[in-house]
Amino acid sequence: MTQREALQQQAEQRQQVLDAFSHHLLVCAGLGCLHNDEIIKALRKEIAAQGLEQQILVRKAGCMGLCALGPLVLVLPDAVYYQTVTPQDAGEIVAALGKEPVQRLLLPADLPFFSKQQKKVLALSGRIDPENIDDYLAAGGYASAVNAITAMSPPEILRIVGESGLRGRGGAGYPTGLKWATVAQAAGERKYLICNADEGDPGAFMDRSVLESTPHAVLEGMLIAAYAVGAHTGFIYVRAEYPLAVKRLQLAIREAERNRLLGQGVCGTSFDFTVQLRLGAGAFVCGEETALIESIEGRRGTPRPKPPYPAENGLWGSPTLINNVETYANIPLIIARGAAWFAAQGTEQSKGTKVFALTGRIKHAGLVEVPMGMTLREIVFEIGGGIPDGHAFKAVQTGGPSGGCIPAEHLDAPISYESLSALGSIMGSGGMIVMDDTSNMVDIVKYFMEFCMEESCGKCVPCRVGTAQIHSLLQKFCDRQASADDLAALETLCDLVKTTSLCGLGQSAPNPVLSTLKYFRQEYLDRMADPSGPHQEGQL
Amino acid sequence: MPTPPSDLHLQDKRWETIDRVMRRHDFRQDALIETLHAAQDAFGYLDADTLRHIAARLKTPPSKVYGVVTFYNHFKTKPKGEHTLVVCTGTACHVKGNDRVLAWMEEHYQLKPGDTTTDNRISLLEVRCVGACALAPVVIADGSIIAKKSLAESTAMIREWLNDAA
Amino acid sequence: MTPIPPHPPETAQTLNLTINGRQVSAQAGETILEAARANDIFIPTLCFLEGLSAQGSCRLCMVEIAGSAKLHPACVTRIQEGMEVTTETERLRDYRRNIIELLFSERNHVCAVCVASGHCELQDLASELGVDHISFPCRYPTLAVDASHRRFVLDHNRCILCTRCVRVCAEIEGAHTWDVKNRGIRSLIMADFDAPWGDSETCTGCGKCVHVCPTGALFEKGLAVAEMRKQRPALPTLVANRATEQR
Amino acid sequence: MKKLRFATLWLDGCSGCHMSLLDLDQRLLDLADMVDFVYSPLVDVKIFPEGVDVACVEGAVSSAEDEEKLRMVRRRTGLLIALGDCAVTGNIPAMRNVLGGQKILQGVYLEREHLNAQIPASHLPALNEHALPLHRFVPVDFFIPGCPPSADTLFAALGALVAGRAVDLPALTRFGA
Repeated sequence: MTQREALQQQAEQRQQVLDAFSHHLLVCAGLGCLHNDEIIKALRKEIAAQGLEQQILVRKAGCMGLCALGPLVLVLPDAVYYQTVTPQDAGEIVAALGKEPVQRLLLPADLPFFSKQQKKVLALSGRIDPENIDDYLAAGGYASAVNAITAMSPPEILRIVGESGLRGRGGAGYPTGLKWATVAQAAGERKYLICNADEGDPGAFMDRSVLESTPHAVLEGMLIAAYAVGAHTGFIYVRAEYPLAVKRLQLAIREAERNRLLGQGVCGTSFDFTVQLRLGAGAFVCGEETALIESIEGRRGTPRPKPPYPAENGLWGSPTLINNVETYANIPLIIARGAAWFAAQGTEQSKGTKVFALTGRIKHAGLVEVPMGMTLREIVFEIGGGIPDGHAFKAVQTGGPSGGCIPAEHLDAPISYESLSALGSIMGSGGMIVMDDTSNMVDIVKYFMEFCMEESCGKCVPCRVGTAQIHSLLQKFCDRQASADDLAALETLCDLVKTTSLCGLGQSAPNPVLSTLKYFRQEYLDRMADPSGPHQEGQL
Repeated sequence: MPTPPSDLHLQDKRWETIDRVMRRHDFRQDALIETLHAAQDAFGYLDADTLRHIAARLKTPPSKVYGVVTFYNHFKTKPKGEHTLVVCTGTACHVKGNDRVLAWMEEHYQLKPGDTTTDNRISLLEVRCVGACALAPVVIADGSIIAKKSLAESTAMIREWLNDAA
Repeated sequence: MTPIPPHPPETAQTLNLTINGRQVSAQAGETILEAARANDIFIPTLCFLEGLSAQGSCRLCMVEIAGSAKLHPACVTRIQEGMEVTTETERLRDYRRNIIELLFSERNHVCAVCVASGHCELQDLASELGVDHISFPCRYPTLAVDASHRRFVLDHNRCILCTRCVRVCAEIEGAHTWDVKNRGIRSLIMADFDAPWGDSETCTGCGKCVHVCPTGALFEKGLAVAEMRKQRPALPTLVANRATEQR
Repeated sequence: MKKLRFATLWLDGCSGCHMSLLDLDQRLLDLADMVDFVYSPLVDVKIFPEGVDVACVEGAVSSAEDEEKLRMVRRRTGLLIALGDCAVTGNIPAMRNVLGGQKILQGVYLEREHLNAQIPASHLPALNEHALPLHRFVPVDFFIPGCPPSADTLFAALGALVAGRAVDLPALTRFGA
């Protein structure tokens, strides 16, 4: 029996096991659903007490998205969601199986949070047990990788990824196919693959959730990429602050190795690919690819000037492919369904779907996946349910601490790399933080600048000193001691830091200031020293 | 050359785990960060003797080791208190008021992020986003999450926890 | 640090480019800075020092390249056939001036009482670029002076974190006594495990760091204001000699 | 031609810049041909007059009194020149800024004084927390760095200003020169 057939059989066996149960209770076991382990225990205890172990299966699952109303429990095949479940609800939930659902806990079936989304990357998230490779196999997992490695040539894969129009989901939106082709063509005996899971943007948890929910999808994407570019060693650089993601990745790597999906002779072919984890250590700048490489090499995570790009001269001087978690997670889908299927979603230049972490002053905070081109208004007001407690929307900040703040008048802008950039923001990795009328923009921007200042590696002068200078200027505004000169200096410094900094962190650090100077200038003016009052400039 | 660390320190069983990590990387210099993780997991923090030993084993210049240790927020060169309160200062938690939790901690317990009480009982730490933004604001007391609470609620819970802990 | 690989001599090929409208030719693999200097075209630099790895961190050598909206650091950007480089524009001058001002504002630079006054690259560049005052508020950090070494002193107040000392010690002397601790605005040069210089177990006392330091941050003891003349060691010669000896 | 009304002011500095002015020697006569000295520590006038054309200010701003004087000079003057490093960058007086005003007073008058240790308070202007350059308080039109700028520099700079010519200051002077 070939490896391919063996995996097929394993998947079928698992499916038979799953099919043997009349009901499945999937409990979200993501970081965001607190006490999920107790809920699982309570459900199992209840089922055992009623002797229903053969009929009802309780499964640990990945993130279901609506973290604001967690812990969530999904009942299959009914596709009923229960919200804010506690262990005490176990009896009622089990009793209601096959009958009327528990109204008290029921999430409305037509909630736009679910109906407006198009889950592709997240399709299996919350539907399978992330700690069980058989669950992933049964859901069709690894079929793309096996097919790619046993039946496709690397150029064929490069062509499909290129034609799909997929762009890097880590922030800059570089065409993935182009990057892969560069690495594939780069001269060098040894090539490396890196998965950037150093999701450092405060307010963003897309990668954490994908890693916690479908770690095998990321491994599968990496495997396909490695085969396509000719890399035999891969690294996943993941934040140490994500212990659950780390644990599930470790487990996933072990299980993939045991099933000969990683290691020597993948799928019985002569292709070798091993994956190792590297833990980040709390430095936002390591999300920048060259800094990440420095960090894997055991050094201070300071970025290197580009060019040379990692695709030509990366880890230990070898051609290196770096993509982020969500980018890799898209690959198995593209291989399975084809470039045309992927390219049919999204906008002309930004194809596919994008996962966003919707947080801040919003009703339905959580993880969402929408096609590119959806408007911010739809995301915030329909999927997100709008602003709670009767407050008014003020701005949505996309792209993490170095993204821009987009005001209400641009809520109808469609989400794409181009449109966000035109609005003075960035796609970033997908953080989306909603602010309402209780937020003061100058305070918020000072918070972002403090973040950038503290996370600046200190290597280049404009970012090291410039962010600190901008931060003190913003402090002057907060203290109502700023002058017109300070406003001018703020603009000069932002331009300097943006234009001359060495890496993306510095180059984008002024974005929050620049976007709020554009859209919320009055808030700066309101916080200047009273020109008729005593001259305060000397006060530092 | 750097002086070898004291033997007493090395007799600690925990060094076996750390040595295993270094061996897995053939004692290459690029194992530094992985080794520091292992050492901090084992000892709770990285003291001078630990760093000396790691530098010697990985044949890495001391200044390079210290440069790495001080670059990354995660590495601590001082022991933590017996109990830790972690305040998430990610954007979502900031927007929802964790800055005021920090101010409250300073006002009521004279603790700033990174500080440990003089009796070594409690440490206050801040982290840049634990990634549980939908639960904002998030405070973690000895590993258990306090989430989605108002300032009054969360400070009351912290006070209770501190009283139990201290 | 990104050591630029040595130019491959066999494939050395002459490329033509223009710098400030002037036709110049240079070897493939050379940087814009090398090509400019070979043709006596001045581009300001601080972190760059011939013989050390280039790291492109001071951002003073940023130049414009036709067809690119971004600015490019001349010290790490390789020339290409037909490249049109501009090293002097009002915009570049403004950015360079601002960067010099940022450096002055970062720490406590008091030229009037500095041993290196008159022989300081930061002071010279301020003059060269017409920086006649510091428009940003100075930060006045409290920083130590390490005079624990028998012959040398490290004054953090005058350090601009160019890391020439770190690189010369690691790459040329091979001691790697120096490195940077902390990060961002809190970065500091330090020896060993943050030891006083005099207690360093790795320092060979060679003094190269002192002489490559562009400011008065590293200097010899016993000198008064303006007396510290830096004698740049001939680093390319050192590198070449060592390569010959080790062959 | 009507002569320019010229003034100089001495704030927190060592008076070295004014010494440079005196160093002009016989060229002082040339200067006197070009301008009228209407106020200066070097002349016997007690009140800074209105309608001054050019004022050179030496020294950093270190006290409330310095601040007040500077603002008054700015109001009454057309062209304000920061003369010398203390006025331009804060220079030596600003070396105390790493400690702050109160700490420096304590250190000097209390901690290192054994006889009758006390901080002089009466009849003295309060020390600001930081000694700062002029442009942190008022707009400055022209900066002449140097510690002190040489007599040649001053003569060239002032001569050019009076004549309305451009002057290449960096060629003449620099910080610390």
